[in-house]
Amino acid sequence: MKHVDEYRDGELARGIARRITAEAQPERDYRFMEFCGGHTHAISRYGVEDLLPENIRMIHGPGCPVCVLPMGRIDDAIKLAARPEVTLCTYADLMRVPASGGTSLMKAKADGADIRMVYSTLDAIAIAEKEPDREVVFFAIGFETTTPPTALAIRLAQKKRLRNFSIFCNHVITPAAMQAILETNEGVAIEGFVGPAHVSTVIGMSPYRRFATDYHKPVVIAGFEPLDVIQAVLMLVRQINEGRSDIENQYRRAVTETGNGRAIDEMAEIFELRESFEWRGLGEIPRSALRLREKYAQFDAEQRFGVVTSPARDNPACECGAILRGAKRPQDCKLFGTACTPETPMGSCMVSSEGSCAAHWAYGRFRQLERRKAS
Amino acid sequence: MKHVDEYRDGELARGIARRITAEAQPERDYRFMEFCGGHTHAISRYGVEDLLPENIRMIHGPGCPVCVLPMGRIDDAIKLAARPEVTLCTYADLMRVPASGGTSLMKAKADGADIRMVYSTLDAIAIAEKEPDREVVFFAIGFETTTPPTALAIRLAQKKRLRNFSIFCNHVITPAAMQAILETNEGVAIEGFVGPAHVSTVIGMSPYRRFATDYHKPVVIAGFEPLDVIQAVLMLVRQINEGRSDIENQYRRAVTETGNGRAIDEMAEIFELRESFEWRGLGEIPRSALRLREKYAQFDAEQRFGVVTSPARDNPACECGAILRGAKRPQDCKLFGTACTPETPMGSCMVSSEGSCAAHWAYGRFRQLERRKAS
Amino acid sequence: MCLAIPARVVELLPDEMARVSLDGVSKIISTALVDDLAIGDYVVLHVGYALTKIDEVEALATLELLREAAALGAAS
Amino acid sequence: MCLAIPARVVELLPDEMARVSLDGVSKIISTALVDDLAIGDYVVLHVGYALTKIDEVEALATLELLREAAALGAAS
Amino acid sequence: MNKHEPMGRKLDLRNGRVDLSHGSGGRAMARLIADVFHAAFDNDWLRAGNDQAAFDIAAGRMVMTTDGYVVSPLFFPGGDIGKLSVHGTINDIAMAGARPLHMSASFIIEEGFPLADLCRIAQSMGEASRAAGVPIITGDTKVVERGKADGVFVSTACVGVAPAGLELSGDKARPGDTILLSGSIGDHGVAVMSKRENLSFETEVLSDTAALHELVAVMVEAAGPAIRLMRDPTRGGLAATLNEIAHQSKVGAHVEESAIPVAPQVAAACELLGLDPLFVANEGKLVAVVAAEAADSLLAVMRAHPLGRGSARIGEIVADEHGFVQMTTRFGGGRIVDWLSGEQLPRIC
Amino acid sequence: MNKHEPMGRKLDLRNGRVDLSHGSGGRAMARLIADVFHAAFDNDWLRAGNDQAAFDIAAGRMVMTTDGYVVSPLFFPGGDIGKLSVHGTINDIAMAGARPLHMSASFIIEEGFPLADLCRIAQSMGEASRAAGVPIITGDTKVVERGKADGVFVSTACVGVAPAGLELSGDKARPGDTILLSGSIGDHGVAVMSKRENLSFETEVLSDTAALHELVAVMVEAAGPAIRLMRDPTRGGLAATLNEIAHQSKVGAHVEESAIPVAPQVAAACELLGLDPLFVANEGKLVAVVAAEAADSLLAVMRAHPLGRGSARIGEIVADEHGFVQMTTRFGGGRIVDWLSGEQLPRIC
Ligand code: SF4
Ligand code: SF4
Ligand SMILES: [Mg+2]
Ligand SMILES: [Mg+2]
Ligand SMILES: [Mg+2]
Ligand SMILES: [Mg+2]
Ligand SMILES: [Mg+2]
Ligand SMILES: [Mg+2]
Ligand SMILES: [Mg+2]
Ligand SMILES: [Mg+2]
Ligand SMILES: [Mg+2]
Ligand SMILES: [Mg+2]
Repeated sequence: MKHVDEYRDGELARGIARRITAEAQPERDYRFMEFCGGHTHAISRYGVEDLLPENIRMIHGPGCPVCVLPMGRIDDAIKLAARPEVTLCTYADLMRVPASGGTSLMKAKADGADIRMVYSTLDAIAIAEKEPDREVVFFAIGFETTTPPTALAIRLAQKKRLRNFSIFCNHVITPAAMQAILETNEGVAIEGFVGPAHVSTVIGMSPYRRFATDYHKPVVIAGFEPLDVIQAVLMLVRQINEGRSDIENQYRRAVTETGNGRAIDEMAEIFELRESFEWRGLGEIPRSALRLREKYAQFDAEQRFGVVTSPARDNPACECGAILRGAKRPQDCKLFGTACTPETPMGSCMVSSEGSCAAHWAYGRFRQLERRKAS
Repeated sequence: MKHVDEYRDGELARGIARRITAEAQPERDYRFMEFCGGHTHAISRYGVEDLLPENIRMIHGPGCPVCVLPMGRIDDAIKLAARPEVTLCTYADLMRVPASGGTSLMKAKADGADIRMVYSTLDAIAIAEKEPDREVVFFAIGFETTTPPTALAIRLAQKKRLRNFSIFCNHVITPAAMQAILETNEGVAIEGFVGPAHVSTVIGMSPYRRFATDYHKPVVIAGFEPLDVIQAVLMLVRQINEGRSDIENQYRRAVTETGNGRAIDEMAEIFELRESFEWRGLGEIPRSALRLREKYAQFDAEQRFGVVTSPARDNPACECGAILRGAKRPQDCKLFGTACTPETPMGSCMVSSEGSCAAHWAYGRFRQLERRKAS
Repeated sequence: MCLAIPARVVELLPDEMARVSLDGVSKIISTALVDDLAIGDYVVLHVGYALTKIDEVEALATLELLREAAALGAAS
Repeated sequence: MCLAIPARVVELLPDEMARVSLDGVSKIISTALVDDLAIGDYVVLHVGYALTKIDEVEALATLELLREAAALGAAS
Repeated sequence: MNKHEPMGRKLDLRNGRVDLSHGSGGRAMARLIADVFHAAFDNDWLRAGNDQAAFDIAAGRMVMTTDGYVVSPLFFPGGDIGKLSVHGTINDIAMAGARPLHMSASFIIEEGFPLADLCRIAQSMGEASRAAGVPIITGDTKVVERGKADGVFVSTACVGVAPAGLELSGDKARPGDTILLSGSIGDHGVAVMSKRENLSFETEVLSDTAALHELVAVMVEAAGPAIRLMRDPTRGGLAATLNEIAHQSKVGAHVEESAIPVAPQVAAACELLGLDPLFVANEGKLVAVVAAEAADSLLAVMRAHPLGRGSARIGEIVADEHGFVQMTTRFGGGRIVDWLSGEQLPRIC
Repeated sequence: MNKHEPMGRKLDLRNGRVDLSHGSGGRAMARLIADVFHAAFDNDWLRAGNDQAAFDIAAGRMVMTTDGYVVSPLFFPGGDIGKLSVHGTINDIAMAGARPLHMSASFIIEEGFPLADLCRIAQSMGEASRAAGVPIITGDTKVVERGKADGVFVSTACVGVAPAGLELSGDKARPGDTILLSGSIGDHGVAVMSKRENLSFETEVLSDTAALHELVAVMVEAAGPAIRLMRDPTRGGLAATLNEIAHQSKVGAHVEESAIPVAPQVAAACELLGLDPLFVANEGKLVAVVAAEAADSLLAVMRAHPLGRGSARIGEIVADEHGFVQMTTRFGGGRIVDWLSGEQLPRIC
């Protein structure tokens, strides 16, 4: 696969890793957060950490939209799906996320709710067209990458005059979350970010400027292939060593300074900022999420069905929150691997393949054991 | 079973049969029509003909509501069922009746129409209550026996304010059909009737008077057990021998002179006579069927869905018509047992267990063979 | 279609319903078409509705007639 | 959630749709978010939509940087 | 962390439901199989966890059969789909005069099916299989989306061994042979129908579901090759079985209605629904066609067995080029007993 | 009139549909079975029309298995549910090192299912069974109402005989053993998924569905008891199979990603859908765990067989109290290969 295989070359990776080892100052530690779950997944799946020197520590960030969605919103979606007239369409990623009372969309489906897994918003539109008697609600979640496809679906529904299509909007804003992390002083200090890949194809580089200027943190936007990540780490090490804090772009093949203007315009047309929105682990973050503009109210499932989100408490023993803030690691959670496994997740981080706990479960456990043996 | 087993006693039957043989004049034939399919069924199932002397010939009448329903009305029901919003409820008897183009309710169901078999109109009402989004249409057919339960269902739907229940009315009138048979001069002359059992529990004896007065035909109302039939035959033989043509009542335990007044009132409240209605085999018969009164129009599927019955042609080789008039017997049909079997019926008489062809297929074929061998 | 069967009323229920029994098989039916039902009565049951009561006296009379005719037949 | 993959445009279709191919696997996607697509272009494909075009020149430059860094690493 | 222990967290067998993950081939499926099926069937073959099971056999004649079970409702008076799926398949082996050895079970489960019901069914199967001495040694589980099945479907297969020299087959009936029936007919079908929502009536009739191989064993021992064939009158009832025999053997049959046992409540329920008990399904009865001279002694042997107490001689095989099954009615007349057609029976097996 | 001829009028196999009468136990059912299944499977056991079938066997070790098939769609590139139901069950017999002898087939059909599709499936089964030399000797047919199934479900069972002294089992893997794989992975699952309405993509990937018993026969001949166990990586893919082995044998495994063959189109489709080929189903591949010293020669034997041309040594069994399956990635890092969990795969078998 062109533009893929080139960035999975282990030979090159080992070369760059040696370069990192050579350039990293042995007397100090480097702590970088990869914001995106996509990076977390790549690091785990390809065993990138095995190549990096011991003094470079990757901190998994909250960049997994499934993980940061508060439980109350999953409860809302289940309530919507339970309405007899509603067909809830969702990306498969959300099916197993724990909701209140031990339920989930998967279990609600088994209980009889009409829940369909879709690959694209286009599939949800097709269902609404084909089944005019059903109220088709699309469970919209995701960062700026996933928001434009939702915006276009609403445009399409409008064009097709669909009266039975709406979205339950949970789209959130990446830079707002990065800022929230920097303003939390708990846990490990982060010295730099591996910046979002596909989010940045949409929003470009400029929204990250303030992290360099206001917080003096270097950001290197990087692709989701393992070589992209390793190269970004090298670039971060160099910025730290040189005392710089710039916004750099490793993912030049897909990300430009200004992003995708058309996508930005589409989002701006349909959505507006919410005053505030709750993120799992990060709490309420002002101006961090989107809702439909008033003129698109007919497509807004929250208005259409009078959704009122009730506060919902995560399992108190689940450390997802601290993990999402970078303050703890999966292995610090008492439930990890015992009560909490991918089959019986207690928190969202064990569900999404981009979640830190799931990644550690699926790819990383033996590493911890080996270290334990070695020590 | 009390009131059942007593009337299935073969000993008694043989005694009465001997009495019939003794009383029947050997030099002449007696030709009686049992009007009802219920009688036809009893005669076949219990082998009553084996007991009767050769010169008493039972002619199967048109008293099977399934058999006399013209094909166009089955087509109508299939069209109703094919409407996506409609759930058609029907007595199971109708499922395999051939409709135009080789189809049937059974095949329409297999093709995806929402057709449910019910035991009672009460079941259809329950479905309408439970599934308010469906247009529940009850395929109402039957003689005066089956009409009061339909009338009561409409009363109940009204009381429950059901807006999604209607009936496709095909109820027909027994005496009108008996009269039509007497006015057809084709085929075998009928000398007397074994008169309807359960129809008469509702309408009583008086509607048959004109057959005695105007047509000079004896009628003996009889129950549906084999001894009832045999006794009625004896009573008919006696009337013939004595030159009488009276309306007699063998089924006194359930039939009174005036019938069931409450049931008659219920029917009169809901239904009115159609000017004319088509009967399979008998053609258009004036004032022979019922429709809903205007004040119950909301429960009338014909009005609600604009049913317009198209003329439909039975298979031209099918002799159902002549058989229903008593002019031919199943074994006179070229299709009997070859193209036409209960699995692949060509006419309605092969479908209903009260149909002459089905009865002959299921119970009578060997008798014909034995006669053939004997001759 | 006119299939009907005698069943004994074993319990009167609200809304003109009743429980009937047929040799130990019991079923709830509508009695809205029949007046003055009592427990122990036999009714003619058709598509879930009682059509009429069975008259025990007439039933015995009919059986008597049947037996007479049969006896005559046996004698003949 | 942000899973996306480079795919080559092999056919432009009406209504801002296109057929893309990924090593012989082909799929119809929406190109409504991307201007001026031509056959042969690579796009980043996400949940059925092209998010952006891939810049071949920048891709080559990135690979060059990677090779340089790796070569330096090998030398170190 | 998992050190070769049973996988994942225990299932909520009381309130949980089957979901799609239980059919995905992952840890959730392994757990379902272990907690529900291995627990209920309880044998080492299953616990070995292989996709097949092995057993030693002697040389001889082996018999194999399968049946699918789709009965609705799943639980009915006197049994459930689980018990039925063990008995019905054992019986098809037994009808060859063979001794059933081992069974397999394949489950197709609808998403949302209550785990408690699945356990009840599995336990019922386990009991039936232990009681019959025929272990369920291998199986398979699939889960389909809600609305793509009806709770649960079970397909079982069974192998057994036939005694040397005994080759029962549907084509072996000869004119003059006697037809024996092991007991009253219609119980199973009536028990199932009594619980159908749209028929609902109340009766004390229980399904006759039973494994007949032990009855068969004593019959084979007593009469051996004088038995031409045996068949269990399941779907389509006694009428279908007699017609199948007539069709396969190119003969006719003649039976006496008064000789065919029907329980009063079964007869009553049939009157109520307009059904003929001859067409109603049985799950613990057999029809045997046997040389006339062996009939009396075989009947005595059958009656001495608990599952054959109600056995009766119901008629005989006759020559008939048309293959008619004729019956002398209790009333004294004659009729044909045809295959079932028309009546819309609920799913009874 | 019917003089022992086939029953009733011919079915309209072109335009007809299955209706409830075809499952009622009457003449319509007999006709369906004769015209569709007997015609397609074409053997005397079935034509005998009994509820079971008999065959002679020698003394030895017998193996039995069953599987249910619920794949959607029913027809997919390279195969259909019929072929799958023959191959998949034969393969479970073959994985014991055994020779498959006879099969049974149980059909659960949804009212309204086109007869033409049923014939196509039956004929495909007949071809597969003849090609494999494993006749389908007994069967069963049920029809359920529309909306109570998904077209057709098939459950097959198979019996076979294992060579004396060979007892393959999932618990026999030992540290140091070599893991062999008979070819590329993921083809079947990708072929099926490519036809799912909500995923629809186009590829030339065909299902690898195949009966592996002949490949197994040459392997057993060549390596005999040096083979510890074999397993076909179906649902849950290679990942599930390796984890099952680790779990049953209480060992760990280590595999090399670069040694595991994946066709480029399969890899591409997986990238597109965010799947890992390790979790995608196969229907014509096997994993063999074999004593290290026999691995080279066995690999050569496998590669010489048409169904094993793509065979590869993919890793080895290691001691591991946690039962981890570890993998060195093509990239050079290490990871765990866990059971599938989470991804919502369509029904693939
Ligand atoms: S292991 Fe489970 S419970 Fe613990 S933090 Fe992760 S998701 Fe939460
Ligand atoms: S046998 Fe068939 S075709 Fe002939 S009259 Fe009877 S129903 Fe009609
Ligand atoms: Mg809903
Ligand atoms: Mg409809
Ligand atoms: Mg069988
Ligand atoms: Mg059976
Ligand atoms: Mg059987
Ligand atoms: Mg299996
Ligand atoms: Mg198996
Ligand atoms: Mg298999
Ligand atoms: Mg297998
Ligand atoms: Mg069977």
